[in-house]
Amino acid sequence: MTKHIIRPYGDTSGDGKMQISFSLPVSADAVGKEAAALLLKQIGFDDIEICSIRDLGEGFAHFIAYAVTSATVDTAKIKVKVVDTPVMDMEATDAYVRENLGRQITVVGACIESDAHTVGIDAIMNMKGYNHRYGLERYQCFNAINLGAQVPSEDLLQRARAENADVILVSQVVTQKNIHIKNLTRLIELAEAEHLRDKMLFICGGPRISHELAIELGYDAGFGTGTYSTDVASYIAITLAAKAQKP
Amino acid sequence: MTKHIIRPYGDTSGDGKMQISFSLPVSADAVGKEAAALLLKQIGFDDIEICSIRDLGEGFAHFIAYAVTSATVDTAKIKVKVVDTPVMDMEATDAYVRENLGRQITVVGACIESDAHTVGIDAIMNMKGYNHRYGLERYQCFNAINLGAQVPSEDLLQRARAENADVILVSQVVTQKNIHIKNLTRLIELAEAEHLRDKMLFICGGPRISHELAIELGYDAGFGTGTYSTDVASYIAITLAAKAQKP
Amino acid sequence: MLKLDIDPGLTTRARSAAARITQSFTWLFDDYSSLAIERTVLRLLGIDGALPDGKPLPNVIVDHLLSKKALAQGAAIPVANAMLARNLTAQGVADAVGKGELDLTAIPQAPSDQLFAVLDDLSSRMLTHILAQRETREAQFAKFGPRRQPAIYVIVATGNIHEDVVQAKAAASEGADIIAVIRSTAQSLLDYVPYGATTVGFGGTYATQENFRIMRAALDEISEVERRYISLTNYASGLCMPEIAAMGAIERLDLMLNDAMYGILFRDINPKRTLLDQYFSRMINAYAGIEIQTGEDNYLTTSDAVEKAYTVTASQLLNEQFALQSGVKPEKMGLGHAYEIDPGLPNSFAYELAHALLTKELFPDSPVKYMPPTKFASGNIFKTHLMDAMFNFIGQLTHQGVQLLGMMTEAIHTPHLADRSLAIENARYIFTAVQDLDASLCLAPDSFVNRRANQVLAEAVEFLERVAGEGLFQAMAQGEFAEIKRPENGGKGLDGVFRKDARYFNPFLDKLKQELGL
Amino acid sequence: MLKLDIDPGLTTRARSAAARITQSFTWLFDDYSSLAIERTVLRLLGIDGALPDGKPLPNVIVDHLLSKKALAQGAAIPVANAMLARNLTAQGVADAVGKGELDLTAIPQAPSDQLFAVLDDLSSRMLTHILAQRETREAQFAKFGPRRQPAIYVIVATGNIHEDVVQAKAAASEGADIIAVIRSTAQSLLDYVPYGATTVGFGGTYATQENFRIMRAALDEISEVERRYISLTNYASGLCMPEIAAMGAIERLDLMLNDAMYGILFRDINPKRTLLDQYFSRMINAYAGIEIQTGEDNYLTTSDAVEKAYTVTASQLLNEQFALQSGVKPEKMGLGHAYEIDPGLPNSFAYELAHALLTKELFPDSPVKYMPPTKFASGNIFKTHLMDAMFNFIGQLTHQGVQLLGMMTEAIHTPHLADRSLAIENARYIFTAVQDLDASLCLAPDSFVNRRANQVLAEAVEFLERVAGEGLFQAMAQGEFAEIKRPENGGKGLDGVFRKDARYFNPFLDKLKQELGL
Ligand code: B12
Ligand code: B12
Ligand SMILES: Cc1ncc(COP(=O)(O)O)c(C=O)c1O
Ligand SMILES: Cc1ncc(COP(=O)(O)O)c(C=O)c1O
Repeated sequence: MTKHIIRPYGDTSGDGKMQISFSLPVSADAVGKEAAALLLKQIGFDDIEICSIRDLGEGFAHFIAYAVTSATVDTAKIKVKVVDTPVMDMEATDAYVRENLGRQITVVGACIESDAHTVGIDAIMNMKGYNHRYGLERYQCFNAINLGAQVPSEDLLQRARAENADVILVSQVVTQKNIHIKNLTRLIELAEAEHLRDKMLFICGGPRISHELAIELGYDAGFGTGTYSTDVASYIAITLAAKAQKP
Repeated sequence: MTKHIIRPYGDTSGDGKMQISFSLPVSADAVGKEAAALLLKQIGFDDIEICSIRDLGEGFAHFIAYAVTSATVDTAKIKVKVVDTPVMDMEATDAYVRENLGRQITVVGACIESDAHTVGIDAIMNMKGYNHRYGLERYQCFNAINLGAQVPSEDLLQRARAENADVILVSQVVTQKNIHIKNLTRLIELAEAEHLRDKMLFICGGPRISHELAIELGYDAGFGTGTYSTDVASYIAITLAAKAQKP
Repeated sequence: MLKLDIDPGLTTRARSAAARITQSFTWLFDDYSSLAIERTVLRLLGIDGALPDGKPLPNVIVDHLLSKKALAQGAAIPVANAMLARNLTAQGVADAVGKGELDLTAIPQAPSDQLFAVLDDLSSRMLTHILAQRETREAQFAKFGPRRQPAIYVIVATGNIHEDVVQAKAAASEGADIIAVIRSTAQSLLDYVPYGATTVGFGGTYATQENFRIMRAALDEISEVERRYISLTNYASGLCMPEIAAMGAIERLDLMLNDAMYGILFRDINPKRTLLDQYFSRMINAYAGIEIQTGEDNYLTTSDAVEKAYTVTASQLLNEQFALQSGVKPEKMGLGHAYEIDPGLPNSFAYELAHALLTKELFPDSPVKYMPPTKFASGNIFKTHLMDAMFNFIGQLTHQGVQLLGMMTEAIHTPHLADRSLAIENARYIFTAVQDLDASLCLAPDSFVNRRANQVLAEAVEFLERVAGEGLFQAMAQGEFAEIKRPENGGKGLDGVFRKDARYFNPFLDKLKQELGL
Repeated sequence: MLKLDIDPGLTTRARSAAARITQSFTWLFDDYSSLAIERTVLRLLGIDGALPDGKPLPNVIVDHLLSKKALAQGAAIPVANAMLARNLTAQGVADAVGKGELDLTAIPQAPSDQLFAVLDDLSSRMLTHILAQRETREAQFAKFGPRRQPAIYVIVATGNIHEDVVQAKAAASEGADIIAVIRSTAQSLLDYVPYGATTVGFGGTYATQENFRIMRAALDEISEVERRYISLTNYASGLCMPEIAAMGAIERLDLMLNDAMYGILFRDINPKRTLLDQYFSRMINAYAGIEIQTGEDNYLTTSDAVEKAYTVTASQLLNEQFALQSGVKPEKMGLGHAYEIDPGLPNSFAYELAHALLTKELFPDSPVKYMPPTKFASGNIFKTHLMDAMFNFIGQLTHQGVQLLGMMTEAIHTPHLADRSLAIENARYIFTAVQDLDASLCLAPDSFVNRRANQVLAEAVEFLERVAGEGLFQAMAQGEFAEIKRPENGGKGLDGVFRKDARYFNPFLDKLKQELGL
């Protein structure tokens, strides 16, 4: 076992301890407990300790367990796609764009389809910003148009075309039944059908979005929980400047 | 899939949702998150959502996740060994012993080896009892001798022999590094060596003891969390009476 | 006992400013109606069902009249007229219109007394039914005893009404007093009420009459088992506010989310449409004995809970005054507020204690609705569980009316069965632990808590007086509420507002006003 | 501010009964010594190490003297005598005895003034070292600022001191102020202190000097990083109480579990042995500036926390009086109590508030040690996490001195890295949320909380006065404490108590008494 191979840690190096909880349609008694233990065994856990059984009513019971996994991860093999452009503050980004692009960047943003959670996209775009970082509206180098909540994909694309936008920002917060995947996929398909895909940067964000997922869905970049306007602004500035360089 | 095949339940029948948390020796960032996701994937989980990453210091991170398992359990195949003698209250047990055995039962109990947790065995044996059930000392049909904490196995067996005991009660609460298994096994081995094993009922108890485990370790019965004196007393009375019947 | 020392002058000024604001809408309430109100009248006359394409018959009829420019007299008279002419039930008329076999405007008008007689009969029957539902509810409470305070309120949100039933019954058996069936994403914006049972919804099931019926039946069953009357609630606010209120009255919902301004501010529904619809919908709630609940928590999901605490107070006062205009009694006003303070803020508990006491003391007779932390709920379920415990602590300590339990998975997914169970366990543990703590405590003289409460009230007074000066529509247009601009003639649903003509008749509006003493 | 209205008459009676009880042991303290005390003297003279079979050299020498019936004069003089005769260091003498090359009783006795000179020199050097450690600690606190109140105290208990170091540093970086290295199961009952670093222990590592050193070094390192002095604690009580106290003084532990009666009641150690050992061990603690901590929580692990609340108060008062006899200042008395009330009991929080306030107000200058729920901690980690939050709430609200954080896995295993981290997160969240809440509150007149506190105190007074009447040993023999009978001449270690003869000399006892003004 090399140093790269890691396992979960409870209180002894590589002990493989994990905490698990779940419900089963069983009674809250010795039989239910055995069912819970068997399930964990079948998943591959060892040293299974079912430490709590709670009756949930209606024939269900809830189990809390600790168990040991023999699974390992080789950290040397981990490759994550992350947005790797350096992060600049507002002034630096404005200066960078002035120097390297020499014009304003038009950004059209929206929370699309049935999703009404605007707090995330507002945090990125609105004047006020989030956690002491102003939003794109306050940047001199950005012309930021925030369409708000529940914008049909068609409307977003239409407006982006009308504004001759450089960038589209899409937010998706509701993820139940993978609705965000469906909505984001549909937007890209529409954009391709309308030949807009290559004319603009497509960026998505939301608590369950990662850069990796975004790339997979055909976007240029994706931003998750804890993103600041500065992350997005820097990415856009640097990426567009690079594109402008090599036509 | 028949009705016997069950899976964990979040909010849709058989959705397989489980909650998991664990620590890894990784950084609390995108790379660490990917390591956590890979670990869960390798265990066999799908639809992995790492919803919290916390820096633990010293190069460790803690992850909280929800994920889906495809593992199932066939409830028709579950067989648990449980103590299945009916439970009688104190008066009924006393009457039962008077009628079916016609003599007092001598019980010697202890919390053995390094274990000093007497609350459990006291709950079963002491006059006062536990949760409105008197302990064995209060039963007319029992001669209950509680040796208390940290009793060497040798001393327990010696006393049991001296008292001509019918039953030995052993408590084990500390389970770190499976010390309870070691202690309980050693007691049984000593008893066998001293030809005491078949002369008495051997009963163990503690929060991580199940009837199943007890049988496996060579005991007659085992009692876990939430046991009352009534459970143990009834079991002893009925089992000894049955033994007395067929000599 | 924890008791604020509130400047009584401030309270009087606050209420009178709120009353000035809400009483300036008689022109709207007296002279206008809306598509939703007319659809409600049709439903109350007994019309239900939908076309094969899903369009509900109440919409079909109202749209039919609208297209014939015959709606200004209301929907009741044309339907009664057709009933008389064709010897049909109201449903029969609707079916015929639905099939395109009947043009309501093509039938000669029967004499007024005959029309009124038909409508009087139908409306009496419906009001009798609603009254019976109200009496059933009251009988149940009399039989099993009143609701605990704070009541334990939990949501079910699987998207499948049958799965919801399982979860609701389990919750009831663990101690829940009120079950809220969460509505499918953004139903507010639908200008119709879907028909039938929902089995695939996003973030909830639709508010439909069938869903109401299924869940009420399940809860009646479990109420008997638990020997506790389990209440049911759903959402009215939105483009169908009065329709859903009527459905709730018919199916014996016990509480109803019904905020006078939520649709305007948080769903961009036209201000006139919303105020008009809430006026009528709340009369129905009032008559049915349904407890209304308001949505002040929504202010704090976008704004800071400390900085904008006064917007909650101001909205509560406005909701109160609007509710009084519709005949809702204080005992049935579940005015809202929420524990949305940043958990990292020093003394967050003391701030929240001040806010919670203020709400409770401003509305001492109301079953105040207290919402849990959501904004600062993170994927760290252990931390969120603790925040919910602090919320439960304040709820019991300050005797809130309804405790909308927080879920430790708030930031992750709509609640799993176990999440809800753990939330109930959390509430029951804390409620029991601090059961009578209030009796042992009092506020220190010149305490931070007292100063803070008075400060929030003073800010609310200042705000309400400014709005009273400008007028509510003007203030909304300028973004004074929830930091969003809502112009008087903007937003969805304005084209569904129309001026009544002289022949206009709504049997329910008249009867309800009379019954409610308005 | 929450302030009890305690009957001052009761407080006076309580303290005077406790003083009467503890002051009746001068015969024991003046005329007796124990094996553990003599081993301590040897350690303080600079003797350390163990034989290949693990038997520590201090034990070897004391047993050697005992077997030669030469212990009544104490261990110091024979060693000094051998040093003079053979021109050896104290360690040299010990090594020689260990190898069986030296019989201490076979050497002619040197003149007293020479012996006293050697011992005066050695003891001065050791006391200077201990003083220097004390000054280092004080300098660190002066540099980084004082400990937060309540201080965040967490345990590490992996059984491997090196793994413990990782966990301790992680805890410190998350906000822990005090690290307790849990002792291997029942070390109390060992009549020697194991030697060297522990890497395989059950339920903890042994309290050894090497373990102390390893952990102190690690914490000194992290203190610099965190710019906060991180304190270290371990357990003294048991058959080696004074030895471990000495090791702690030498290695700069900052606190030390040291209960006057724990060994008797909870480990069946002989009463005389225990009282004697605690008398000397606490002098060492006092001189080293080490904060002692007492084990009143142990009463509540077996008895009911409401019914037997008074036993905690009574024990605190006895521990206080014993500590004063050894020169411990109130500012260094971490008297114990615990949140062990059944979470199902209505108003558990109010009961606990009364108990916590009582402790704090009886000992206003003491860094009271507050223990978390353990007895009712179950395998339901979510529930236990909430109970710990209520405990943290009371800790901050009533300004306890040291908060021994509860772990959500209390009923399952010794804490994992993540458990401890979540416990610290819990404490920090709650401490911040209710930071100054106390300033906003006061107790209502004739509150339950006040009545309850007075009741507990009255029960403690009654109990202490009865014990004062009977005598402590008599009362213990009768099972008045912790419901366990402990006869005066029963229990472990009685044979390690001996009567000093006229020649007896213990350089440290004399010097400490002088330094501490006893
Ligand atoms: C506030 C809130 C609401 C408010 C929204 C107000 C508003 N104007 O946005 C209201 C009350 C209206 C609401 C309603 C509903 N909500 Co809601 N809501 C929340 C809540 C509490 C907080 C969300 C939030 O504001 N987070 C703060 C922001 C700053 O974080 P963020 O969105 O992640 O954004 C950051 C990043 O993700 C990123 N980002 C986000 N978007 C973008 C876009 C781009 C381009 C970039 C670069 C970055 C980026 O940057 C942001 C800043 O760092 C969450 C629970 C929670 N604590 O997370 C539930 C939650 C999101 N809601 C939920 C649900 C189900 C609903 C409803 C459907 C419930 C119902 N049936 O009534 C409705 C319907 C809403 C709809 N149609 O979409 C669920 C979603 C479940 C799921 N995983 O699918 C949640 C998780 C609650 C729950 N447990 O049930 N909600
Ligand atoms: C009280 C307590 C103590 C007290 C014990 C007092 C006493 N006289 O018993 C004191 C303070 C002394 C103590 C000390 C220690 N403890 Co302790 N202690 C606990 C605690 C809080 C409660 C145990 C208890 O009393 N439960 C209540 C009784 C009624 O339940 P029970 O034991 O399960 O018994 C029931 C059943 O199991 C069954 N049963 C039990 N025995 C028997 C026997 C028979 C024959 C039958 C039929 C039934 C039966 O019936 C009983 C009634 O229903 C637990 C944590 C917890 N909440 O569980 C930790 C715990 C057991 N202790 C623990 C540890 C590590 C220690 C120490 C080693 C720590 C240390 N290094 O100092 C020491 C050393 C003790 C030793 N040598 O064994 C760990 C054990 C970890 C593990 N899984 O191995 C625990 C889990 C805490 C933790 N998370 O670290 N402890
Ligand atoms: C007052 C009120 N009505 C209705 C709703 C929900 O309805 P919708 O999501 O359809 O707007 C909410 C949700 O928070 C609310 O607060
Ligand atoms: C005062 C005191 N000393 C010592 C100990 C632990 O030592 P041992 O387990 O070796 O008895 C405890 C444990 O709770 C204690 O409270």
